[in-house]
Amino acid sequence: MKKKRRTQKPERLKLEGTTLYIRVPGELDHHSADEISRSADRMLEEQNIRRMIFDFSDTGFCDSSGIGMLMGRYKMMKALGGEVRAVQVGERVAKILMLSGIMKIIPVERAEGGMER
Amino acid sequence: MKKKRRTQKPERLKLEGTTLYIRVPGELDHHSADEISRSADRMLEEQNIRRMIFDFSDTGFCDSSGIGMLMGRYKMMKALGGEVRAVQVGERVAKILMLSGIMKIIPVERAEGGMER
Amino acid sequence: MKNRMRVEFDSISANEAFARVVVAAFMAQLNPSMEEVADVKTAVSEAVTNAIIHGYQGQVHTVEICGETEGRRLTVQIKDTGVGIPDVEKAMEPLYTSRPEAGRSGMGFLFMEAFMDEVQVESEPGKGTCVTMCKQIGTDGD
Amino acid sequence: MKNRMRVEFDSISANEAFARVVVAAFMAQLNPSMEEVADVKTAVSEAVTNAIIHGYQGQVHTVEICGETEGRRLTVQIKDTGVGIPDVEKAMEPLYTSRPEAGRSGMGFLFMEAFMDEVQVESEPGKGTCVTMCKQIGTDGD
Ligand SMILES: Nc1ncnc2c1ncn2[C@@H]1O[C@H](COP(=O)(O)OP(=O)(O)O)[C@@H](O)[C@H]1O
Ligand SMILES: Nc1ncnc2c1ncn2[C@@H]1O[C@H](COP(=O)(O)OP(=O)(O)O)[C@@H](O)[C@H]1O
Repeated sequence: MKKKRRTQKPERLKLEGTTLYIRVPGELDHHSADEISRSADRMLEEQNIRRMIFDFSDTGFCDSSGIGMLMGRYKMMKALGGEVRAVQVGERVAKILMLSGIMKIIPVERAEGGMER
Repeated sequence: MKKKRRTQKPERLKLEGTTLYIRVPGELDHHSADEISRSADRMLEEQNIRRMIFDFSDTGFCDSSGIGMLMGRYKMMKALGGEVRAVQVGERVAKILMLSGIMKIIPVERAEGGMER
Repeated sequence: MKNRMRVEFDSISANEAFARVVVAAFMAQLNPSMEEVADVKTAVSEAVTNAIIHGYQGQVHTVEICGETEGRRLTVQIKDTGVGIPDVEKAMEPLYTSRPEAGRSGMGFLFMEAFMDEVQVESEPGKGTCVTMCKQIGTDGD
Repeated sequence: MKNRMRVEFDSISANEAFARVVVAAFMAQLNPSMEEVADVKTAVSEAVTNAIIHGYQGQVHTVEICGETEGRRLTVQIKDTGVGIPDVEKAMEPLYTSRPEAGRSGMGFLFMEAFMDEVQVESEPGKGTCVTMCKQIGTDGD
């Protein structure tokens, strides 16, 4: 009688060479930002990582905890001589990133194409 | 700065000859069932109506208030020698109609085609 | 996981949809199937509608919902401080309604029992009614 | 239309999403634009996160949200009974955070003020904090 349609949790982190791809979840708040920060930082300790690319394809919600997460990873990567980048950023997240001023230090690529700094 | 994307309330009632078509909203509960009953009954007083067809195309939620609404309209139409019918019924609404036993007295056409009584 | 919430709102029919969304959002942490969510929403809708129509008879007072999860078990309580039910056993009989003239079908409790694992009703005339419902979410193992 | 609700829940981070959905569902009756909903959700998320992280410092207590609509005006209050804020003016300065080590950006109040028409903070050390926010919904006439 019961049909289950539970969604599988997608793999959030993917390492390709020295680039770590991070697929940001649908809602980036304190709860999910903490989860992502923890797993990204663990990777950073264990692997030789030069670039972190945050993919916002799925993300429709973001608050200041998301900004904190990006800022934190930016500082770490900068200390290591590496870089951080946000890609596939939709309208709502772009509004938040813009407001925070983070676009001045982290390259942001919009989902519709085009790039803002 | 602000973009509005408010949805227009669709026309719920349409009279064609002596047939009244009623487009049931997305959620059929006590709140919306009362609204529909009131406007259907007003039509019934003012017009010569022989058939009421409830179109469930949009409806993903229905509770016992929806059953009460259908039963009430069925009784009125029967007294007038007319009929009531439910069409475009999706899986969830079908489950509710089935459980209520109303399919024994009102013809119900499923959205996927096919008919149950 | 253990979690709790409590919500209070005015007993107006427009809040029936609000109540359903709140409970659906609360149970989301149990990762329920779409069907489980729909079942719980239906049961909650029935109990909240009863509080508004029967408990408060259309007057605006407060409806309260308490939710609790423990492991995969969801418990939802719907409370009103309205007229109460003189004979709970009779009220719970399928098709019994005290207000047939208002287009009620008498299937509210039937639906609550069909969609939840347990339904318990406490009521005292003049004091109010509390409906407690439980459901195990995701019982097929995942 | 006038309407009210009040919700209480445990101060665990998984409930931040719950709080956003509750407020979004409550304001739905004002027929808001998607952007208005997103703005309010962001502001609520900031205040609830602050109650959990700063107010209760990770301990599990109760966060309370009161919502009220009157005409097209939405008022939301987020309350905790946690440590309180010694200097509200300083706390509200953009980029100020008492917990930079925890990855906080100090932009919570900035976002609340950007997305709501009014933000008011009442706080007493040792007693707790209440953030009251208002927003006119659908101000462009429809
Ligand atoms: N919260 C309540 N307060 C007072 N009476 C209630 C309440 N809930 C249910 N009842 C009584 O129980 C009866 C049966 O309820 P139900 O099965 O939901 O059918 P219906 O709502 O269609 O009447 C109601 O008609 C009413 O008399
Ligand atoms: N509910 C609260 N209880 C106690 N302190 C708070 C609360 N909300 C905010 N604060 C204080 O105000 C500061 C600024 O808050 P905010 O602008 O949201 O930035 P952030 O949360 O990133 O620190 C916090 O760092 C904290 O010291």
